[in-house]
Amino acid sequence: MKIPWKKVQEKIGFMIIRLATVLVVLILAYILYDIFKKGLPVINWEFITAKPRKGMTEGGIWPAIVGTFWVSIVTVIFSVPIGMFAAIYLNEYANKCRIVRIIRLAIRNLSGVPSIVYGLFGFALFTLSLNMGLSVISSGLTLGLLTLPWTVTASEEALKTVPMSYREGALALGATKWQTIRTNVLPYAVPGMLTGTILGLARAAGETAPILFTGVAFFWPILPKFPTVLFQQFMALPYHLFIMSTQHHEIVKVRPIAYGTALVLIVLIVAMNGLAVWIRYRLRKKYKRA
Amino acid sequence: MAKPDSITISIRKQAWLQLKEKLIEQFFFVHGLLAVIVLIGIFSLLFIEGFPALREIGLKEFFLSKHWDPTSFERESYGLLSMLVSTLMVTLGAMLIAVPVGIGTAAYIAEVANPKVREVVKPVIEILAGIPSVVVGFLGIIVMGPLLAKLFGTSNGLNAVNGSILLAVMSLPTIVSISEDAIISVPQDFKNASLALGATRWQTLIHVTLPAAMSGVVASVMLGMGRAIGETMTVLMATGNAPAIPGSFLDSIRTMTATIAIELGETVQGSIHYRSLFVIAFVLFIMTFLVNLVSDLVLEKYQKVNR
Amino acid sequence: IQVKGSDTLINLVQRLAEVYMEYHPNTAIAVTGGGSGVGIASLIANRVQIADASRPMKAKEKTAAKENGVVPYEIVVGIDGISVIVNGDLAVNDLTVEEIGQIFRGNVTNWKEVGGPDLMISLYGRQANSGTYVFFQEHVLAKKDYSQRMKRMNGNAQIVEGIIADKSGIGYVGVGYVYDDKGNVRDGLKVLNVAPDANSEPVTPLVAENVKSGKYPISRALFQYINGMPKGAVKDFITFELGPEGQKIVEEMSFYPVAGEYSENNKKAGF
Amino acid sequence: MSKIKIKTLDFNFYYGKFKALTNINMEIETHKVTALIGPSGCGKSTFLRSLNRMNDIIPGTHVEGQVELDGQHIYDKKVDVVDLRRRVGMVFQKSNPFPKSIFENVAYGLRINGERNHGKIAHRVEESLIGAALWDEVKDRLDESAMDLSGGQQQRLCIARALAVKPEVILMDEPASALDPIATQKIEELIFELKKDYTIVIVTHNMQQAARVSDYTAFFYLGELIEFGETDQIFTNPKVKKTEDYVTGRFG
Amino acid sequence: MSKIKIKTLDFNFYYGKFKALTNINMEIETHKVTALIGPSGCGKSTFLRSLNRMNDIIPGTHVEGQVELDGQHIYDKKVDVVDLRRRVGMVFQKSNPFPKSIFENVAYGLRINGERNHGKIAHRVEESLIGAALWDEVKDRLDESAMDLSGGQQQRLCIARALAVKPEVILMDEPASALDPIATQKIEELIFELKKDYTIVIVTHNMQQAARVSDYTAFFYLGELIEFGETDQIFTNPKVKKTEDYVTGRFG
Ligand SMILES: Nc1ncnc2c1ncn2[C@@H]1O[C@H](COP(=O)(O)OP(=O)(O)OP(=O)(O)O)[C@@H](O)[C@H]1O
Ligand SMILES: Nc1ncnc2c1ncn2[C@@H]1O[C@H](COP(=O)(O)OP(=O)(O)OP(=O)(O)O)[C@@H](O)[C@H]1O
Ligand SMILES: [Mg+2]
Ligand SMILES: [Mg+2]
Repeated sequence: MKIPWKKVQEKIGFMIIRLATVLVVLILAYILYDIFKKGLPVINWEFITAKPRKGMTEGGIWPAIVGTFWVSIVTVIFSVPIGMFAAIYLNEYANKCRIVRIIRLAIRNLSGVPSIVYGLFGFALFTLSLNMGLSVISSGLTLGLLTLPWTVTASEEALKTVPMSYREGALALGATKWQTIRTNVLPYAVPGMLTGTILGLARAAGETAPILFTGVAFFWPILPKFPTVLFQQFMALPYHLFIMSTQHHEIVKVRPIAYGTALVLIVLIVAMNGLAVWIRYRLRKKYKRA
Repeated sequence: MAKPDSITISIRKQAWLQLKEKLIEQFFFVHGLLAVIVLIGIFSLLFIEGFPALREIGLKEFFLSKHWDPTSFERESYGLLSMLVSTLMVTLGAMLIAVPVGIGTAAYIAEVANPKVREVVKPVIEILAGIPSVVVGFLGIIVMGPLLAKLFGTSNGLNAVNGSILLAVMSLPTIVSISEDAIISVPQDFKNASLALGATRWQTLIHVTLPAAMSGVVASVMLGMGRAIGETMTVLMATGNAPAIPGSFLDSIRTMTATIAIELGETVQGSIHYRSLFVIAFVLFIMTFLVNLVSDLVLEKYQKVNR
Repeated sequence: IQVKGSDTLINLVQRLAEVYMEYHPNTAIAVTGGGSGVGIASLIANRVQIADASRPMKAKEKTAAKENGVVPYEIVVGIDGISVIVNGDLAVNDLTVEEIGQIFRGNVTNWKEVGGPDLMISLYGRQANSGTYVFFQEHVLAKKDYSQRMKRMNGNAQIVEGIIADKSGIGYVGVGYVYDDKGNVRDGLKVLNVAPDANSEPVTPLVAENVKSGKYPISRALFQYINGMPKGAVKDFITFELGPEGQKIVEEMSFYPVAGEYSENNKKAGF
Repeated sequence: MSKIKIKTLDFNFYYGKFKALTNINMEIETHKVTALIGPSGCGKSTFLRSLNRMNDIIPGTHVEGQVELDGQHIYDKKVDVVDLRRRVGMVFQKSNPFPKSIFENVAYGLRINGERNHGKIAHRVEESLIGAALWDEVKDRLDESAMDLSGGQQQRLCIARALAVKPEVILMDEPASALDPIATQKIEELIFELKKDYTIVIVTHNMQQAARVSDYTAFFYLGELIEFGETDQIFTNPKVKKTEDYVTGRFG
Repeated sequence: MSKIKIKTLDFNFYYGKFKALTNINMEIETHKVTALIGPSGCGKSTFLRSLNRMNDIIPGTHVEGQVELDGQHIYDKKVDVVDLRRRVGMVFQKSNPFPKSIFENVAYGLRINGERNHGKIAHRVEESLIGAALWDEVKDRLDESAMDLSGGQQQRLCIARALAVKPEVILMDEPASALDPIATQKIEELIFELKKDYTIVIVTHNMQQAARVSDYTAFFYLGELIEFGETDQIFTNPKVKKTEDYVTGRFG
């Protein structure tokens, strides 16, 4: 029997898949490296806190940061409670009847619908039919719909990590279902739900297609107070990057600004991801002890 | 110990409690139902808005004509074919890159890498998943484009290869993470049995672990593909957007998603052009729906086998 | 005030709005691009107050506006020469309008057919929502369709970038896009001289007089449309645009100030 | 003969189409320990969980026949399951303290039943921990997490938690199977104490344990109750051949 | 006395810092069945898996001392683990057929060892299935999925799979614990047959089973080998008090 060949084959095979992994890591490393290298010199206090000036060739990106912030807030307020409630229904109440299977199917399919289609839907529904116009609200709700399936799935995952024995223990003591959920399931699931929510939100904050027709503006440096801000157009970081790299009058001149915007956007999103991963890591440790 | 002094609850309070439980359940149920409503909402809205255009243009012209030129002075034409081909082409290209790399990576971190490497690589991949599509598109324009132009000696790098590479980057995280889950959840029993028979770890991976994880892996590929089909900004920015049927991967292409993004703003609400974009969205919706459905069925089968 | 429309005007209008808002901090002006078609469509749907357009409204659009009860008034804020650009290394300097038309329709596919080197032509243009796209189609392609092989870029600047990198490329952009920040034509870029027909002298759009006098064959007015006679803040803003300071910005952005018959046109809208 | 606490009448249990229990007729006496034995999968746990309707939470199950608690049909529509479970407490195979403090674990059942008075709660927590023979070991660290206790202590904590709501019956599903011999012995002693106040039903895989702690033993096989009687008799003089084979270790 | 197949010398095993086996000295005879018994967690499985170095795949483990197979130190650097595992086969507690056809399950070991000749493979598959007393039950459906077999058949299939690569020793970790009595009996009969050609080491929780099938018995407790000897002697006349307590069911 050709034992050496088996070994050689193993070596080669492992090398190939190791290379694949290295490639994936390198891609990310390169993206981060490039953006940090060219974006970092641009970043300063003014870049973060000032409005764009001189035909957006100077100044900062503050309005875009604020716009992204408000849209995200609307997204969260819309999608988190609904997503959580739906997840509670699916994981705690539903049994295997047909309607539940339909709901699950719907959620899984919603998560696969292209974001541009959400954009079109949001435009037709919120902007036009519901007369919300081009506004933070329209965009936020559109993104809310987009994130809804992620929130549901993430919340359900979180609920699933709560051991069945906690529920059984409480039920066996004469707790009602809702009491069990409220006192002995949710407290342990909420951090996990938070993790999923933050991950979803981070993705939403980087989306461009859904806000394209529902409210984002090329230039809108005005920062009105809450709640007026919700009903007006806005600038957003991903869209700002888009115009800086394709639409602007002098793309080469504003390339540093584009890099700076990309950096801010990435840092924002990576930070949110990092936060989520950190929460999950702490959670795992806690459950490991349990 | 004393005889149990039961905590007594009055009958009325009990009835109220039971009613409250029912109401709470209904409350959650309604929220669950919302997902279905949204899905049906999207479906019917796309259909209702798009249908009149389809009737006007005719199915045959819409799906088989190669010309898309809704603002033409000569003859407005609404032919989906070139965009359909473009979309399928970048998606295919992306999968050619992402599938081997993705599955290889998943196998490596699940089966070969030591746990410390996995602890590093998994979050890295999650971060990759979080990078917004505009950023990827941005780098596609200024880094990948010139690079490809030099590499292939073409006049510019805004073409299907560029789009494919970027979409591969975008769908890698999905493929890696779901495949990895599938591979790692192959029962250790199978692997043990194989190793105990004198198989090397590589043989075990190829002949036992991957086949056992196959449906999960296939599902991950389908989901990655769904993402690639639906991706908008990246392709809009980096593929050149020429609406001709591409002759090769070095041609510029324009996908269905990019077409919607480009043209929706200029259309007059209710016009054929406006409605035809809803038809495109409807076709996209159906495509991703089917892809998801398939991956769903595959995943379901896989869960059954692994039980 | 919400302004939406042409990408040719967007940087100009953004700049105008920026300066205007410095004087009038209480007026908020949102500027969004998307293309002339986008702006006009939004005006028709009554979603914006001002629509930027680098082409006049089409008859179809006027009908749609009427149906919606919108009465568009037309204002010209500047004049633009559309320059036809090629890579700086390409040995072609002059073309006739007819030749350019053939190239963009895809009938001429090699530079040697118009007296250049043996090189396949690669086309750069805008997307259909762009006013430049439509204007160019009307005046250069004689309303015929563009070649389906033309790359539809997202913005003028992207075309410039593409041409600089592409030895065989040809594209069209507003004159404003060909300069670097020192006011010179950008490195690696060549602006073609264009002749109206085979018998005339080719002229360059880089000389202001050529454009203003109409000697350069591909020039156009930059429009803004509003619903009804302008009043209030909108009127104030447009007055600013057409005033000396506004027109100075127009020039700074490498367009040409309003003159001649176009000023007459503006009077109809009350300026 | 003392009083009957629980009685089953031609009781059948189904997981979907699968019949896990067939025609069980059994009487469980007040203040006695009844052990359920039988090979794996024979339905011991299923039977146990039928007695406080914990099986209700598994989708697709249904029952036929009746279970009576103090003469009341517990599968009647009128019966409040929540109240039933309070009266019939349960201790699981794998100890499952909540990730709360020791005190809160025991207090949990009181709180959900609406008890607010802190003094009363504290009193009952102490009482229950004493009852579960855990008080001395934990009295100085009631605020620490229950997760930090040893396996045996956790299991006794779960017993204390069950005692706190003053159940009448306590069901135990292999309460000591995951524990070491010393912890097991403690639990067995505790069961002996508890039967003075409570009716106890216990599932065990360990024949010796059944013999040591129980008054009555029921032998299940493939979902049927093969033999039921006093523990002594079952182990020394079984009437059915199958029972004999099982208790002497000839199979299983 | 017959020949020694496996011999351990002051063997220690560590999971990280935790010492799971302490100073094991034991000799396993050729063509005999050796049973390992002891309470849960005492290290039976760990010991068994040390014999074909299956523990190597658990990160953080290490060994001290030696294990000899036919006089060769198996923990030597020079030793090819892959080959060792081919020589020392293993059958697991939970039957684990691959999700492939019955035929492919048995053929697997041959294929990975580079056998391509279909005739040879088919022949060896038949031989192995006969050896595992499964041939008659499956000969007409070799192409069906192994997952459709019953638990007992699956376990015999796993034995057949192990036989196919012609190992010298077969390790079995509670091979019948998940099976019903009839399937268990079949496996026990099979072990009796197999020992003519193979050396067998079996872990079992079931004392009666150990007594029935084995020639030698080793009693482990807390990682130590407490007593080792002929099965008869261990069960009827143990020398150590602990062993006696355990085999008579006084603890565990
Ligand atoms: N949730 C379930 N769904 C379907 N079948 C089940 C379920 N739980 C148990 N069963 C089946 O019911 C039968 C009885 O199971 P049960 O858990 O009551 O056995 P047991 O006697 O407690 O076994 P063990 O000693 O292993 O705990 C078994 O055949 C089992 O497979
Ligand atoms: N992977 C592991 N990592 C750390 N400790 C382990 C691991 N596997 C087993 N142990 C520990 O080693 C000791 C011996 O375990 P082993 O599985 O050998 O026991 P066993 O006698 O086979 O028990 P059982 O009868 O329950 O199968 C136990 O204390 C166990 O907790
Ligand atoms: Mg059980
Ligand atoms: Mg073991």
